Amino acid sequence: MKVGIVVFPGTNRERDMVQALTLATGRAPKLVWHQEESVTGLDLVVLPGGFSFGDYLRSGAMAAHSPIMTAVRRFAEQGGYVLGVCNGFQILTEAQLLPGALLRNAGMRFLSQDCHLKVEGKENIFTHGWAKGDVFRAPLAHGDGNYTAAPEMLDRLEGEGRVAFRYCRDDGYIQHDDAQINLNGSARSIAGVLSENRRVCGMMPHPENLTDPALGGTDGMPLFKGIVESLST
Amino acid sequence: MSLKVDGDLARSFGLTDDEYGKVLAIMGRTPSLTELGIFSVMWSEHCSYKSSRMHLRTLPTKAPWVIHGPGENAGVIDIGDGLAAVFKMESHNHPSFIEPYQGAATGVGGILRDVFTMGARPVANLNALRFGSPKNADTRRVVDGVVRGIGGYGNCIGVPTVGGEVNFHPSFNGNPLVNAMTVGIAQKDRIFLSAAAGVGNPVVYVGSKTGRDGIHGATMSSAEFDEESSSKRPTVQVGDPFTEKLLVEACLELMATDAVISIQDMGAAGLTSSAVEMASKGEVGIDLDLDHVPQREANMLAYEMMLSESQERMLMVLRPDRTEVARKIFEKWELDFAIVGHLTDSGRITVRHNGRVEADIPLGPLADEAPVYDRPTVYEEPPALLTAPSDPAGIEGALRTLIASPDLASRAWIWNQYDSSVGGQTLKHPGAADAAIIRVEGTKRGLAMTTDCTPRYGQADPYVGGLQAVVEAWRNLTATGAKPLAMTDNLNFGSPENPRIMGQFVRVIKGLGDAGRALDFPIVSGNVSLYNETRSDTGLTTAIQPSPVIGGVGVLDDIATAVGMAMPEQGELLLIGETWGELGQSLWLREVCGREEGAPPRVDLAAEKRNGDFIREHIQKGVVAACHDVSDGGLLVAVAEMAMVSGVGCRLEANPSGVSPHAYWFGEDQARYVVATTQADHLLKAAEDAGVPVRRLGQIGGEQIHIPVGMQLDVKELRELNSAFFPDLMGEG
Amino acid sequence: MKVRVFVSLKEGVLDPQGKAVGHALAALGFKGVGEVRIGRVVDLDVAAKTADEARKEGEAMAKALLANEVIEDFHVEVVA
Amino acid sequence: MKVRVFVSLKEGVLDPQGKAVGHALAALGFKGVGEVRIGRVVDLDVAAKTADEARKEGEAMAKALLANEVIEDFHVEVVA
Ligand SMILES: Nc1ncnc2c1ncn2[C@@H]1O[C@H](COP(=O)(O)OP(=O)(O)O)[C@@H](O)[C@H]1O
Ligand SMILES: [Mg+2]
Repeated sequence: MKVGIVVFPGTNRERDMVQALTLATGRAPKLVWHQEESVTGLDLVVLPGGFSFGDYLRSGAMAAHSPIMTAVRRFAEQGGYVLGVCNGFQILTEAQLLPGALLRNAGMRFLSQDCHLKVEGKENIFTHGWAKGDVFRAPLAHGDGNYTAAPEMLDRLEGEGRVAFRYCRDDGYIQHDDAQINLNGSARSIAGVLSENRRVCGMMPHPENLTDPALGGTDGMPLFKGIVESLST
Repeated sequence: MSLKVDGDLARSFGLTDDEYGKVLAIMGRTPSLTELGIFSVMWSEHCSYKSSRMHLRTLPTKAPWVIHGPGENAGVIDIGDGLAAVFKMESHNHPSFIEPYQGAATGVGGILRDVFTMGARPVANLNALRFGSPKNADTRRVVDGVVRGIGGYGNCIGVPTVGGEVNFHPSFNGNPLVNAMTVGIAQKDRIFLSAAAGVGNPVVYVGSKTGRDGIHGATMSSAEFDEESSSKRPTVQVGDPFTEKLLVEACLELMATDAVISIQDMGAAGLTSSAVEMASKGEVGIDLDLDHVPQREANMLAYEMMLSESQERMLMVLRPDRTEVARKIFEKWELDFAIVGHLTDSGRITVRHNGRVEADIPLGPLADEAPVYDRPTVYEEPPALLTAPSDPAGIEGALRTLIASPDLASRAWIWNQYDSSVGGQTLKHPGAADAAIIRVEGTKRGLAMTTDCTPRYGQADPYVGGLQAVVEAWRNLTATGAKPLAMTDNLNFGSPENPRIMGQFVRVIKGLGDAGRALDFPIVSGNVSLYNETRSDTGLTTAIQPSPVIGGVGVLDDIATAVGMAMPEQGELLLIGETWGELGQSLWLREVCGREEGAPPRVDLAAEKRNGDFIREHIQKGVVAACHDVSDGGLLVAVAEMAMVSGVGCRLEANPSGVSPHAYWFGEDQARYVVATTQADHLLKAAEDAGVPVRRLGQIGGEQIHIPVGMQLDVKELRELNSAFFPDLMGEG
Repeated sequence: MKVRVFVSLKEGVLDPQGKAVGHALAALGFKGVGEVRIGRVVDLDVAAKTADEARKEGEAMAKALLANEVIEDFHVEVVA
Repeated sequence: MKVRVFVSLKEGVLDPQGKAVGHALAALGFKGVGEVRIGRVVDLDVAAKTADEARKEGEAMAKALLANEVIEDFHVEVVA
């Protein structure tokens, strides 16, 4: 399985992603510089976390317009798989490869802590490693993770099973207006969404930071294992 | 602009009449404005260490594992596997009061540059913070801005912030302390230094453009400057973490080639100090042509460019045949790159601008004749041991008060704003262990890091304050199983011109040195911040409590052996170390009785070493499940902290006879650790064999902390009490 | 020519920052602070000869980058 | 009444955001983009009866919270 991780100026979680993917696939992914113009030959493109272009203006806005994103868009249109985590999710919404937008966290502070996610997405490679309804722990670290979209779009996402993950308590309980559970205030507690063809996924938390048994747990591993399993069969 | 250079102007630039006399003697003529500016910043306390230098010389700085001690941009120690840890701490106190966000942010930016300048990739940040009283109306503004600023910079650049400390005390009203520490990892044989070499070699400027940021305060007070323009002129530097991130990546990419001969970040006094330091250390001359300096603003003067403290800039000397390779790398990262001069054999710094020589100073005298002061000292008699006060609150009442108090309340509100996991190597996040631990990428090794200081001890007895800061840092590293290797220090004091404060400084240094020597724990880098004082409306000056902050670094050969504070579900708690019940200067005395009195707890260096070595050995053997040193708040607070982290309670045994309950539970005697273990008998025996004082504390389990007579408190309730302070302070409760 | 682009959140999109500022102002004792909305102003030069061209250029920049039309509206003023 | 507070960085203060946006616009092919400066607009209601009072209230809010006068300038317009 060939994976490319796109690096923008200001991307800072590419090493974390390399580590997780190497553990999951047994081989090191390729780093793709933002000025490259093609992503051909890859099975999966990953947009990792960080502060691309400083996250100045709006998180992900400038990255969404860099040359590589033209290639990523073409790749997605042709049915390629794309995963965006944190800043990667922001970039995918700015590039309109995913619906909605990510506003400032409701509490107006950067949040860095563990959260719990409930797996909701259906029929896609990104939640394949879990069963629907599973709850897992993931670190989050962002200032702009407050997901928003027009109410019709939210209905549609829910109706089509395109909400991949929601914020929940460790026992799976979901409460949209509880800041202890839905930490950043996201609409309907949405932490991750899927594109119409379910081949593009964006999520705010960082499963890649919980993949190494030597560093506190492997709760995030099913994301990567699920992808590997789906794409190698 | 024409400013008349004379004694008055020199004074307004911060030079004394004597110092200005020396300048005249060195130059043999009246210096130009630019020359005067260069002398004044190079001879400032900040750059010349004129009040502290002779005392700093007495510190222990050597050990077989020390690769570079003080004198370089950061200290460098050998951590095995051909790797080195590179680290330093630095203050940004004053700027953080003026503009807390930018002050703290640029403090982080500055210390990061000190570390990656040496060829290390920064892998962790820590921050030691001291704020005014929570009751002071301004404290909220400062806390808010400082925490946002540290997070804003560190999170963006992608270096995890993994630890630190916070105190509140009225002596920091109007003068908070923001001490930032960065730890980096480099290949041991690829360390870059600042000494320039090779006459004719190009001097290259990279990074951001130069603006009029932060040109020294003296400029502002100078009446000759046009009122209007100076009011617009920013004294505050604005940080650009995005550019710094590019600068890190570009510098590390360049350093992987053979292009760099020497490199120096532009910190305080920007171009001046970097150029002067590189040239003097390399014993060469340097010629700068300011016309080539990338400029953000129009019509900048030589004086302004030489003194600007614009952020995110570096100066380097390159191999002439590699300048194009280097230029390409910086162009790729969209950073400015300019050849701004070359090295000469003149032994002088020559600065040209618009075809004119604006400064021409012999480097030898600029460095060698920099003032050094043996300032007068007055040593105050430390207070006597406190005669044990009676207990007004009971054990449970006191614990409730303490655990909710500003200096012991949960810091989660702070660390939850810092990305502590980026980089993918963090093993022990803030709050999880006495020291933060990150894995050294690609190895099994770990680095343990901590910052420590107890200013109230130093206020009462500076010598003990110095000792204690070191032993607490050493204990915190030890309590994770790490071997403490070396420290960096950040010495924050009031005015050295006050003999009482100079006395504090000298005594603290003696304490640091004695402790460092006894523990084989050398100081490899550091920073001195003096003049931390505020003047009240009534004209009274108050100095901060002397705060020698220690940043300790240790190494674990295998991170699998590391322990944290979280207790297992069952097992036993033991106390290592002797308890007399010293309540002088304790938090119990301050928070429960409202008194700041008595002598601080004694520090027994031999006991520290013996107990610590014992603990470390048994952590590494796997006999210890969790460990926490006893410090602020004493024994019961240490146990409560372990219980809160793990969400498990314990049944404690009563205090031993001979020590009254409150002195036993809240005394701050040093050299102690609380240990959780499932092999208590084995550990007890081993301690007895090793001559290490040990005591059974109680059984782990349940949902409460229970003491036979006097207390039964839910861990859940403790957590609530513990986590209220910060949200309340910030109005977010 | 100099152009100023105003970018603001669309009506109906929650403004977390505005909300926080509203709360903080009320806490400071300012009365009757209703809804607070926070927008961005981007001042820039464009290579245009006429005001009309400048406005068009500003609009193109807003569409391309300065505003996210999923959540934001913008308008352009030619300043000089 | 409705008041609009404009907040912008003081002249000479580095605007990292503006700098990055300037780069990005140039990369997108917009020519002649000079210095880009980014400011904030805060729209709010004030409990004031006259335009003069409203302006004063807006200024008080700017000083107290909306602008950081160490690095920012502001000006207030009464909108309605
Ligand atoms: N400013 C800060 N930034 C990040 N972490 C912090 C900060 N202040 C305190 N911490 C973390 O909170 C925990 C408790 O701090 P402290 O009470 O000083 O520990 P100790 O007394 O064991 O030295 C530690 O893990 C420390 O690293
Ligand atoms: Mg401590």
